[in-house]
Amino acid sequence: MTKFEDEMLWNIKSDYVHRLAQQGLRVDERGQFDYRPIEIIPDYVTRPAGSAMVRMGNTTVIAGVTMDVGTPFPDTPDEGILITNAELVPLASPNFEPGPPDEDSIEFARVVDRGIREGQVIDLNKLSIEPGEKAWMVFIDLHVLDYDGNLFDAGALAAMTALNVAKVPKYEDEKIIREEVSMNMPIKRQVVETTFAKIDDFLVVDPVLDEEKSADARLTIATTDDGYICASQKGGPGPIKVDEIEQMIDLAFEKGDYLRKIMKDAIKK
Amino acid sequence: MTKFEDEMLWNIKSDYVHRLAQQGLRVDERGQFDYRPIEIIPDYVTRPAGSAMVRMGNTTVIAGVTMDVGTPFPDTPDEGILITNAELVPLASPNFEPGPPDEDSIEFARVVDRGIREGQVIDLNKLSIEPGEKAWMVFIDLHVLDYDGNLFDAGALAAMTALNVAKVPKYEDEKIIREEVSMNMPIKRQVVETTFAKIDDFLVVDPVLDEEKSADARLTIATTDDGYICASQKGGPGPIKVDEIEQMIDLAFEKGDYLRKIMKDAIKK
Amino acid sequence: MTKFEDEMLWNIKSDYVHRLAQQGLRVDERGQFDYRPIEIIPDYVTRPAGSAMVRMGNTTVIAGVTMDVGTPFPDTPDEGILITNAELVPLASPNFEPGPPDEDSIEFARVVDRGIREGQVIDLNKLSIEPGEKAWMVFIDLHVLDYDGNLFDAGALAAMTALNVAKVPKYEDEKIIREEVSMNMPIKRQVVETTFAKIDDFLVVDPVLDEEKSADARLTIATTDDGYICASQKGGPGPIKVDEIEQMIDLAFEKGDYLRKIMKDAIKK
Amino acid sequence: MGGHNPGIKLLDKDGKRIDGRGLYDLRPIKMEIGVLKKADGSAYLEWGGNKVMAAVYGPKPVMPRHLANPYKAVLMYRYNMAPFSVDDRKRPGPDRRSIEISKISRDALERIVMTEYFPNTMIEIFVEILQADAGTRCAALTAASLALADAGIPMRDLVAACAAGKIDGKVALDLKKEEDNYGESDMPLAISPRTGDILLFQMDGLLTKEEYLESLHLALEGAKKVSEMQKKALKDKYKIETLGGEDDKV
Amino acid sequence: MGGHNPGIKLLDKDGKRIDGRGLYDLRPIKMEIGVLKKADGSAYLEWGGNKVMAAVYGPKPVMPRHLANPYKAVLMYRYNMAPFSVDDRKRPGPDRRSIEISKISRDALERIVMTEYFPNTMIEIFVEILQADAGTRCAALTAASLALADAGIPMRDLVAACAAGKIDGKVALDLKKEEDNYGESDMPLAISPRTGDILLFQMDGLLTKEEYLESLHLALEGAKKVSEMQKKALKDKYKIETLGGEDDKV
Amino acid sequence: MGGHNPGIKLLDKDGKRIDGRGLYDLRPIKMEIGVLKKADGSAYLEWGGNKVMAAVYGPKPVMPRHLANPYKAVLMYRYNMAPFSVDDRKRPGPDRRSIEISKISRDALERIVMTEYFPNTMIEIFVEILQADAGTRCAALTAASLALADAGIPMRDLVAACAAGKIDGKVALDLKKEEDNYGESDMPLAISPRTGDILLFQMDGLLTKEEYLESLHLALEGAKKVSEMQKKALKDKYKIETLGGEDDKV
Repeated sequence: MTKFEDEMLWNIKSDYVHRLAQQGLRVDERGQFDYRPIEIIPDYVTRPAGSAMVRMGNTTVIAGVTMDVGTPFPDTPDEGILITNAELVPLASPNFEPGPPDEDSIEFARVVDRGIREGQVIDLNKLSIEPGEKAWMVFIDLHVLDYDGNLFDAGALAAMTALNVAKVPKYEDEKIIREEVSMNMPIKRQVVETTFAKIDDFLVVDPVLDEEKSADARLTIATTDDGYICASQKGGPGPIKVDEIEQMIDLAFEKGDYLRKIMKDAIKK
Repeated sequence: MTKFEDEMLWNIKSDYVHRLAQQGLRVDERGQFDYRPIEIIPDYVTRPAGSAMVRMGNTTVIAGVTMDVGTPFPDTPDEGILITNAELVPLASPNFEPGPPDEDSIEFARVVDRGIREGQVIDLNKLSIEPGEKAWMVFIDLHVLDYDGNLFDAGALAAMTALNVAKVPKYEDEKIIREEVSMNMPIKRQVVETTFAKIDDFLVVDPVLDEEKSADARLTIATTDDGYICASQKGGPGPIKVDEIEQMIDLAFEKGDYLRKIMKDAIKK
Repeated sequence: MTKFEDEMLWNIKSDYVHRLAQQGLRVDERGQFDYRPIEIIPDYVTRPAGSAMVRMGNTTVIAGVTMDVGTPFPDTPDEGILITNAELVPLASPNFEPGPPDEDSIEFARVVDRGIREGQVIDLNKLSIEPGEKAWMVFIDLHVLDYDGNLFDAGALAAMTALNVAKVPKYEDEKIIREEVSMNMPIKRQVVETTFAKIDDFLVVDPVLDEEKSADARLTIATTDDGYICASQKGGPGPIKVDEIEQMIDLAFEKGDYLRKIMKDAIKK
Repeated sequence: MGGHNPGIKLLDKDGKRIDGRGLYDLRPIKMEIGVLKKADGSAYLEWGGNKVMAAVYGPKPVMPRHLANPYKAVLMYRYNMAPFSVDDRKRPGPDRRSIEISKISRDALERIVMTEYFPNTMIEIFVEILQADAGTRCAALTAASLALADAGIPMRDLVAACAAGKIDGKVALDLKKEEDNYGESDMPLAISPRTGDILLFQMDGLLTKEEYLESLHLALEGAKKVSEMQKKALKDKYKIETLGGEDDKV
Repeated sequence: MGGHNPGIKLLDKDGKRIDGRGLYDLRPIKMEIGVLKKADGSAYLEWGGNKVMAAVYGPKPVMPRHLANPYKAVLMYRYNMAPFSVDDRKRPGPDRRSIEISKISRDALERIVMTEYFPNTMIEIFVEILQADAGTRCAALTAASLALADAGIPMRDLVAACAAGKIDGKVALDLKKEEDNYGESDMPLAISPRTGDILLFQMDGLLTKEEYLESLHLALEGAKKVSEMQKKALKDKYKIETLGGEDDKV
Repeated sequence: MGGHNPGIKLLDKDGKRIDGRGLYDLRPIKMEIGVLKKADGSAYLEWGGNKVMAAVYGPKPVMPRHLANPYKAVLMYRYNMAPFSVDDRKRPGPDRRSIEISKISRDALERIVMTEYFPNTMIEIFVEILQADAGTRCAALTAASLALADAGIPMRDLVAACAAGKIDGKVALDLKKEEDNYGESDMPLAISPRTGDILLFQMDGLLTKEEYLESLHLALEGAKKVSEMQKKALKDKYKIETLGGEDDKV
């Protein structure tokens, strides 16, 4: 398909999404505020300290949590370090290209990171090894395998699941002994993200790719299990209204509890 | 404007500059060896250890001097380190492009650096903290905001002004305390640069952009307040003659004293 | 020459190479398993710890061996480190381009590296300075000056010659004293590489560029002076057969001894 | 964000902030329009300790060409911090934070600029943070709007931005650096003042729903005040130029 | 390779390997075809501790265009390790090893894929190593072949790959991670099973001629076994789809 | 430059330099023309401890095409140091110094090469520093001129270069490495010998006006001597080829 044909096809799709929205309908016949079926596989890969695969409809994301030892930041000498990275590898979509992270993968990594960081998910003080000298570095790597929209919610869920099952290895004589466990990852809060798309004036949760690309605007709200909002991010060229934000907050808490329950069930198994 | 129109327009401008030069005239009706009006604002921004904005006609450059602590070079274990960097940010000209420094910004940074380094402006021995282990690093960052020719002179003037007003922060217990001052930047010499453009056989000082781009050659001469020449750089495809160099040296000392006086007055205020 | 003309010319050349091959002939009238004339100049440049220039017909490669001190790898705390790098600088061929190493120069460096590494040429234990803390790093830099095919054999020969004549400098008080020698490079084995090209079903040794580019497949076999094969690498889109590999092994040992003798003679002088 | 507050009090016993402001006060803002010679439009903004320069180039031919859009102008937005804009030298070049800010700022302007008037062209917006004191993305976007106006680019509205945060447990407008470092949340926001539409919106920190909505409304009010200042700055600039023109006639 | 064996025994007194295999046994292999939605073809492979995902896109327009070939499709192959695929985090992006593997893997497929059917297009093959346990380049190429078949790209044969090595002085098939780390050689190989042609071939380690040839024949046999599994996996997939089709008719 | 002289004497009591030269002596220079097979023109130069290889390709099609100039050939100049050319290994790839040298060297050749004869093409000049001993940019430019001549590119003159500096307080010609490291100034210069025009000119160090002019005249004289050697090298090369041609006729 040439670029021109691609664009033609896309305009037709977008028109269709908008026409449906005007009737309060979605392309996959889902309810307005329903998530697609979600499958969570904790410990999907076993090399890292923790991992999880999340399938949200046809969107598939793997999160791996790798532990390393580094120097703490000067302004937080007694805390571990959190680093989140995302790769939109070209395997996952005809529109992803090889190369260094572009603005989309950077935004994806940073929005997942902010939810976890601002929600104070990890007790970073427990990851100090020697104040000012050595601390655990927690790398969260998000790897997208199949991209059908709503990376933020799937990625945040995969990252949180991976953190929940992650083990901190032993550290002795200046060496990481990955075969032995010193403790579970110290988790203080359960954070998930809920993303809304606004198509004309129709708000939907968990947009598929066709909805995401047709949407006027997108809003992601991260909630905690103890009733806080810990991050938000608007995207897209269109506007959102104050009353729409108010509506989405309530829905975000409701959907957040739903996601947390699915995650808890998946981990228990 | 397309690239082609751009080039057409440019050829017309260049013809005009050359025709004027043949009559001993300049595009802005200045005298052959006159600088444009110069405005110097020391401490223009206050985050760095020292800073200055210089306006030379419509050319605007900010220099910031930032202090950090690093390891001295093995061959000068008891000296601080000087690093000069320039960014031709795309804000300043339709011809600057985002991206890593190109050959023009590298030459700019290196010519300003050489004047200051070879003129031994900074007493680098006084910037040693622990010989062989720790020394102050002096970063000079040149940021061009508006580009109408003769970056070298404006940049050198901004860098020198920023160095003259810069303070070295305190360093205690392996930490930089930026709020407290340990000493003024140790300055040994006042160096400025004077740039000539040669348009056909017409020599002018402080070329505006149209002159700079039309010029056959360019010569920059850095002078010190105690009568030395400490750097020179020819640019451009055209030739210069030995007797032209001799003439420009005398002018460079004269113009250098003029620039040093303006700088001194600006700092005193 | 335009890209199109270039490709036309190349097709004609390739046809010619294949027609000759069908008659058992080569473009330069060499015997099927003959190397081109080989010239080896040890210590060609004198700044590095060791160096050599190798001319194999019109292919010219310089290898430089530079010594530095670094931290040993955690899993081999009492061993030195070997790093091999190749640059196909644009001086050497109309088809080499400036820029970071491409897949061809990376393969070249890695195949030369593997012969030396897997053949255990250097006694890396003797290059330990302080176990776990400090060890010698051996950088082999391959610089191609003229490219007329078979870089692997010429590069391996240059690298081995450079290693054979390299001296390890003194290391005292945390400093490398390059003017003084602490020992010869500790060499355990003599490894060379022999490359075959397969043109249709015609196998030849040491292909010139026209043969290399026309070849269906390429096989490089690294042999040691004590009767081992220590590396192999197939390249090219065409297949090779098991019995062809068997034939090439015997030839690789024979040609390897020939190359080792030339190298030994060149070093003795 | 995140509670690394080493016992620093951000509000005094009278509820005043470290720079003497009340909870709902903006810092002093100064706007200058048309300050650069080479750019097609420009604006300089001082906002508390922030110093920001914005420039607009275009509409101009798209390079590389395959990015051109036959239906509208392509909008580029580049937010960049000068190496000397912060205490520790910032390495030159875009980092991940700058890339994200550039993306959402471009999104905010995408439907405000009448890009449909200039198919097959691009409009470039460059903002340099010369001195940073928290709230730089709001200052940058506010300056960018003025630079677009100065460049004569037709727009549906003049985008204004402001942030609200939480310090010592209270929601407050327009945090400065120390408040941002030791505060508990940050919510930058940009609006189309004519409609009240929210164009840029982010939040980080830990907030209850009530605090979240309070921040939202406070930031909205702040942005409206900023919008008034923008209008005044444009009017003053326009008046001066008109007067200048009349002087010529006299 | 290279003898950094700190006294670790890779064969027990009965000649069994650390995971209980005999010298000539493959690890368990599981193949799934058509597992991704967005790719034109895909395959997932578990091979011992390796987890590998392959996807194929194309034939599609060539970008950048000047790379297009008027006589055949351009083949792209990208082997990539996920950061979490190994114990120490791998820095994202291609390293020298990945670039070399991608090159020789593309070479191996170049004349198998009927590129002459699709002039002026490109066919992209992406393989992600999600979990690595030695032999990843063979697993990747084996998965890539299945993904090409799933994408309906016409091929002269279905490429299969396998490696042989030497552990504790004995030649053995299909080394796993510990055997690779402390073993004495590695010889990965890929074949066109119909002809027995060798398409990818590498060796490193110290081997006598006899050991070298023994490894070669062992790896060849291994690749043939892998080829049988590939055929079965395709047949099963095809059967299910055919049955599905018949169900619809009933 | 800059006085990091740890008590090292660069001149002995008889005024001789560390390699026995007088103040105004050049180091030994050896020139070979046409030494590479693949390049369109090439030259190898030994100048004291410097070993320099220059190659010229072109005129050839411009890539990328949008850089082409319809009025003249585009000139490219790439000065590059081999990693082993200096005592401490130089990281491969262009650094800031190399980029600056490449720029001013290209400028120096821009009007000497008759680029107007070859519109819409490019001429590439590559110089590799194989061994460095101070004065490499002058050696490189001198070699590049010979390579251009060898490539048959029409030129207005044959550019020659040389440097002068100051050691132990005296102006001296053609500094070598130790003199450059512990000396007080460096003034590289390139000329068009026919006209005496100065094409490349730099200085760093601390010099009075008198010392500056003395250096300038000394470097000029040096460049003229280098020019004579260039002419001789070309004549010898030409003579040999001509003789060869006559031999054929006999």
